Amino acid sequence: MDALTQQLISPVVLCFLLGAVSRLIRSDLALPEAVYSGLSIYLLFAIGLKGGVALSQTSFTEFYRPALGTILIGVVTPFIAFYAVRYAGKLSKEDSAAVAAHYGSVSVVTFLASVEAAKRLGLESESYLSALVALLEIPGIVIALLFARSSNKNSWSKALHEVVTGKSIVLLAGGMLIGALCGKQKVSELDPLFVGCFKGALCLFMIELGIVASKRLRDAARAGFRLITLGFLLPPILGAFGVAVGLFCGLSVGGAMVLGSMSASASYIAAPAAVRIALPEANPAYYLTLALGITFPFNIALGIPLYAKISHYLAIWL
Amino acid sequence: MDALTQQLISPVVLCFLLGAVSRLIRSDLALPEAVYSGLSIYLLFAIGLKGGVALSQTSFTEFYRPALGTILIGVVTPFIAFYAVRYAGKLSKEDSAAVAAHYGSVSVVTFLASVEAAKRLGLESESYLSALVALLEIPGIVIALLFARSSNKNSWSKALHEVVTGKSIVLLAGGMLIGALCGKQKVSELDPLFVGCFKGALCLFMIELGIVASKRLRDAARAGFRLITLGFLLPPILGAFGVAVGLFCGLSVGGAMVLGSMSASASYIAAPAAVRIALPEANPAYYLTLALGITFPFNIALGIPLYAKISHYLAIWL
Amino acid sequence: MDALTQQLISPVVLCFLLGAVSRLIRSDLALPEAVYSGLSIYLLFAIGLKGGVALSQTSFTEFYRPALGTILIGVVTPFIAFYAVRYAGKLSKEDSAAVAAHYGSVSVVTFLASVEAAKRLGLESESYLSALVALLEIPGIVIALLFARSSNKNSWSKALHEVVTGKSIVLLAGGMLIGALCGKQKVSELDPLFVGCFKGALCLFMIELGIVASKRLRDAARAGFRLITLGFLLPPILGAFGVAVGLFCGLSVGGAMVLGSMSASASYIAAPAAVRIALPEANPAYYLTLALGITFPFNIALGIPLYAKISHYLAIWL
Amino acid sequence: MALTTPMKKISIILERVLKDDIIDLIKKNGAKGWTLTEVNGEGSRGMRASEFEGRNFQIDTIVNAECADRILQQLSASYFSHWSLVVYLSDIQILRAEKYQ
Amino acid sequence: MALTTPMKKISIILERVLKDDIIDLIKKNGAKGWTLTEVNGEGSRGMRASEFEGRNFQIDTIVNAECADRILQQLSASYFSHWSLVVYLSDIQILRAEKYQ
Amino acid sequence: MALTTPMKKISIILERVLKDDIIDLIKKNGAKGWTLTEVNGEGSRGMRASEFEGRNFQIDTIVNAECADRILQQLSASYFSHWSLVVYLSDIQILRAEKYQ
Ligand SMILES: Nc1ncnc2c1ncn2[C@@H]1O[C@H](COP(=O)(O)O)[C@@H](O)[C@H]1O
Ligand SMILES: Nc1ncnc2c1ncn2[C@@H]1O[C@H](COP(=O)(O)O)[C@@H](O)[C@H]1O
Ligand SMILES: Nc1ncnc2c1ncn2[C@@H]1O[C@H](COP(=O)(O)O)[C@@H](O)[C@H]1O
Ligand code: NA
Ligand code: NA
Ligand code: NA
Repeated sequence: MDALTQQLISPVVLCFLLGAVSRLIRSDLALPEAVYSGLSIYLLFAIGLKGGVALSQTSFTEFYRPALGTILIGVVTPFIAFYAVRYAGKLSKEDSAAVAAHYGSVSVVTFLASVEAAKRLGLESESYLSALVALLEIPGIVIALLFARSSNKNSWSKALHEVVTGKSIVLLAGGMLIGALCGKQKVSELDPLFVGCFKGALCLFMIELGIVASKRLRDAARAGFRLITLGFLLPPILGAFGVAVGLFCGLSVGGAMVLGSMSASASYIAAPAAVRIALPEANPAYYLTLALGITFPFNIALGIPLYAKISHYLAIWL
Repeated sequence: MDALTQQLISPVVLCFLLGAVSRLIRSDLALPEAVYSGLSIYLLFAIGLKGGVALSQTSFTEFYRPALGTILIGVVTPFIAFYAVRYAGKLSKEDSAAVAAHYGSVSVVTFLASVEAAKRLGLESESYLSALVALLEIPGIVIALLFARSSNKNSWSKALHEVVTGKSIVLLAGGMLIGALCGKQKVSELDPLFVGCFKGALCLFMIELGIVASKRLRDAARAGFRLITLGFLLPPILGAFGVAVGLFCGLSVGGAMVLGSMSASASYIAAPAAVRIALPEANPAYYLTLALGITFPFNIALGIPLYAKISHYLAIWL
Repeated sequence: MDALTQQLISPVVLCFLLGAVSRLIRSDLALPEAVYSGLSIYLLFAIGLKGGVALSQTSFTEFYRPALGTILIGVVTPFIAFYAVRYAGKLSKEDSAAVAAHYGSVSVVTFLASVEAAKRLGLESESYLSALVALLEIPGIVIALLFARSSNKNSWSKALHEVVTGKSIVLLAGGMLIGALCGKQKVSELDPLFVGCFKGALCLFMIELGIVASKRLRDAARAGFRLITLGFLLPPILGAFGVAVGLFCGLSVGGAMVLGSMSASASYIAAPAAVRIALPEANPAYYLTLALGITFPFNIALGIPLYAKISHYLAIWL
Repeated sequence: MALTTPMKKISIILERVLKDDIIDLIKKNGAKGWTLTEVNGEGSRGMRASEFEGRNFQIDTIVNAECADRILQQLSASYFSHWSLVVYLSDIQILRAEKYQ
Repeated sequence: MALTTPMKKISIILERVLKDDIIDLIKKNGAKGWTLTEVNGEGSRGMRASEFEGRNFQIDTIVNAECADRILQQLSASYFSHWSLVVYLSDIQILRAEKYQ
Repeated sequence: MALTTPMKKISIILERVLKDDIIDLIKKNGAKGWTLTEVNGEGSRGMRASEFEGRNFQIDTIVNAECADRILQQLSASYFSHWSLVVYLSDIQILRAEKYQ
């Protein structure tokens, strides 16, 4: 399975592994909080910029169908996740809603890894896809929170505020606007930092994610066998759904593979903060372990090449 | 007014806006303190290096007149600012001196934005101008503090020490020396970081400045109407003076525009610390609001294209 | 002595000086802790990557002799250092072991400065040398700690764990593995950050090292005259030994010069933490002042050109 | 002797997301100021939502005894069912006590 | 009045390298949690090994009186010969005291 | 029982620019050490000069009662007219008290 080894032997994945292993051997390696947070600002803004420039070169007719498809994913996937976790996983309403909010949203790093993988496999993916990341960040979280609509309206509106004004949305959307307004030429002055250094910065970020995911994985036992199984089953289901939607909306094979990865991924930047506010009763041990400890590494290592295969076969079939 | 839209639709200005807006909608976006401070070290050192390399390629006869002009600006502008704020603004002697120290000094970011703008307008500006930034940092603060010469000699000498050994002067001057000693060729090994990535880094820095300025702007009400008006009137006056001095000293149209922007700008790195030590009675609400909440955004958005126009017309006229 | 001025008038050395001077004039200049630590992660990982790529292009027959030579250095130099400090320096057994652990290990920044210097002198150095840095980090510390084998087995095994899983080894070895597995082509995507920006980042790091070394130097008085003299004498001795070993193992003149610099240098990242754990009775005033206050600046300014000369003459002679 | 007045210091260890709310609460109940420190920690819950997002906060506020009591009661009423705040009081002696009441 | 219980707060200022050990020690002796702050400082030794590696830590742990005594004794026995820990006790009044014993 | 001695802890919240001066002052008046934490905060002044430059500092110093009194008096005399320091005392029980006097 060439796609798989191609995927596994890449700097981004190996850096994730390095972080995970360094945690296992109890190394003191860790990015300082400030650097980690600075890197995440950089990555999000760079993605936004790139998406904005791409949008400024994309016609509306080309863009509106994938955009609608993305919103569809944002609406459907939290339903799938909620009912899977509630009935197959036997979690409480609050915990299920919390998990659904994470799967309804998108992991930016999984998106990036998927774009990388597509390129390595020789598949082109539409460059306006990063604009869809911002689009997919919000509806999933909102819908999921509706499942556990607490009587406490105040905390609910605060959670919404938290998502919409959270730094991930502000940077993605802000970067997109700046990219679209300035256009390719003006933005190209920023390329050495935001394009040239991007992959290297992603590698450093991955080391830290590996460390954090490895911490989470240790907690997996507490989450229970049913839940761990779900952490492995949900991504392929949501991913296949995303790929199908993508192909249906006219995306290329590579683009559908990336959209599938987005759909299959679970947010761990915007969602946790919003969930913590709106659903303080929900147990972080469930949603963080699933999103960060299981689904994220699964997607990075196995999921992405799988969605590539699915996209490949579905594209022939459709 | 083409210069104006050119100026407004640029990544640097839009990033400032992004920061300001994100603050208005109460987003949690903020650069970590350490990253912000690291970026400022990077920017100051990069400017110094560039200035030093330029100096090593500039003859003394070319340089000494603009240098003298810069010192003249450093001496005259704190007087203008002091009397304007003392009599038109009706502030106390201490508060007026504090404000004058800020306007007498220079905002490094305004300088950079102006160099950018000049380039975008197709105007060349002399590359040794960054050497003048270091030159303009000190005299303005010193003279302004003289206005409120406190009986407390000790705190005064400490304030002077604070300016001269403050990180902005050390990095600018140190970078300049290193650039001048090593020369273009040796320094070029550092170009990918200090030249290539410069504009992108400036954009990230601008986001944070937008956030901070927007906080300050909220305090503007407290500063009172008279003072806010002065915050808008001082920059054009000081700017026009700076442009005139620049042209007189033989700078190009672009160079005079940049020198005008430097003259019109108010420091918010070196000055506040020195003022806090030498004039603890002065109210930060006045000087920080003026410098950072009003004059800085004014210059970035409207001032710089204005000084370009002024430089253009004066150059014909002179 | 052309090698010497070449060495002194280089951005890396001048940045070190800038830091040292800024400390002397009591400037508030300092890299934030997080940025300093982030930079060290970046540098170590970049060195590892580079070494890994080089290894993937080096045959075993070419590599095994310099590798054995490096291990030899790792075994012999702590002995020299220990007996020198114990009998000529008259320190206690614990203090001598602590100092020996530092000289037995390697200063990554000295290594980098030496590679730079070799390039500037027109000498090629083998690119797999960075792989040797990781190799030299461990044995020296281990052997040195054996000198003061404390009854406390527990703390000893912890110290070993600290060295082997310390972030410097993890990043160097991890980077190396990733570089070797991915190979030149895949890693080249990371080059703008890890190769292009490397020298600039090293300069910023050097400013901070200058600050820290200058602090240490103030403590030198306390360390006493005998010890300071040793701080100047040990590097040339260990350096000459390293150069000889390098030439013997078939390294080029430049490569032997770099290996000599590694041998002459004293670690201040991995060693201090391990020593603090295994030998809490040892006085940091001795080992840190020697390693960071004396030997490091000596090597950067004078040692490296000296090892170049030695390598030059020995190569003819051998 | 320097003139000090006995006051109470309330220390609250909280998750990042609660910061604005808790500050509102203490100010509404009469606190004239507060000091915030970034901390890490471990307690009854092994895992914290905010761990990934960064550290927790400790907020110290210096108030008089009645005000302290009011704040403690409010905190118990509003947060103790869902959140596991750590809240404790210490006795201190302060200079310029008029600033804090 | 809000229901508070008198407890002890132990504050320990330590070098970075001791962190895991000290946390082990306090947990083994009955502490149910701890809060860690990064600090700088100066004391009897002018120079610290950890200075270059970053800051020191202050660990606060809230325990009852017996537990406090146990921890203090253990710390004295294990660390005071080689390390110069700073260790002190304060009296506090805590809400929800059952969490801490 | 572990042997503790009653001492005073002085806590001072100050602006960045005052750091060196205040440390000088406490050392001149007999403090043998200090611990510094970076903090944020809000008080009587809405706005701080140092906000843009970074956080404030809290300095804790452990001293005996007379020394505490001296430091408090000095601080009041030198800084309270122009600066709005926050200064307070707590009672603590320390191990190895001889280190601090
Ligand atoms: N016994 C304790 N002593 C000191 N700090 C504690 C204690 N228990 C909890 N904490 C702090 O409060 C935070 C939340 O605790 P918990 O809600 O019990 O998980 C922890 O992360 C610690 O910082
Ligand atoms: N008298 C004191 N007051 C407050 N903190 C102290 C005191 N003495 C020592 N410390 C703290 O304890 C650390 C270690 O002190 P030492 O072991 O005496 O060098 C210092 O860096 C300070 O943070
Ligand atoms: N009542 C209070 N409780 C705790 N900290 C305070 C209080 N008042 C002031 N502070 C701290 O002291 C700093 C300066 O206060 P002020 O000078 O009153 O603005 C604030 O930023 C807070 O960190
Ligand atoms: Na998803
Ligand atoms: Na000015
Ligand atoms: Na060595």
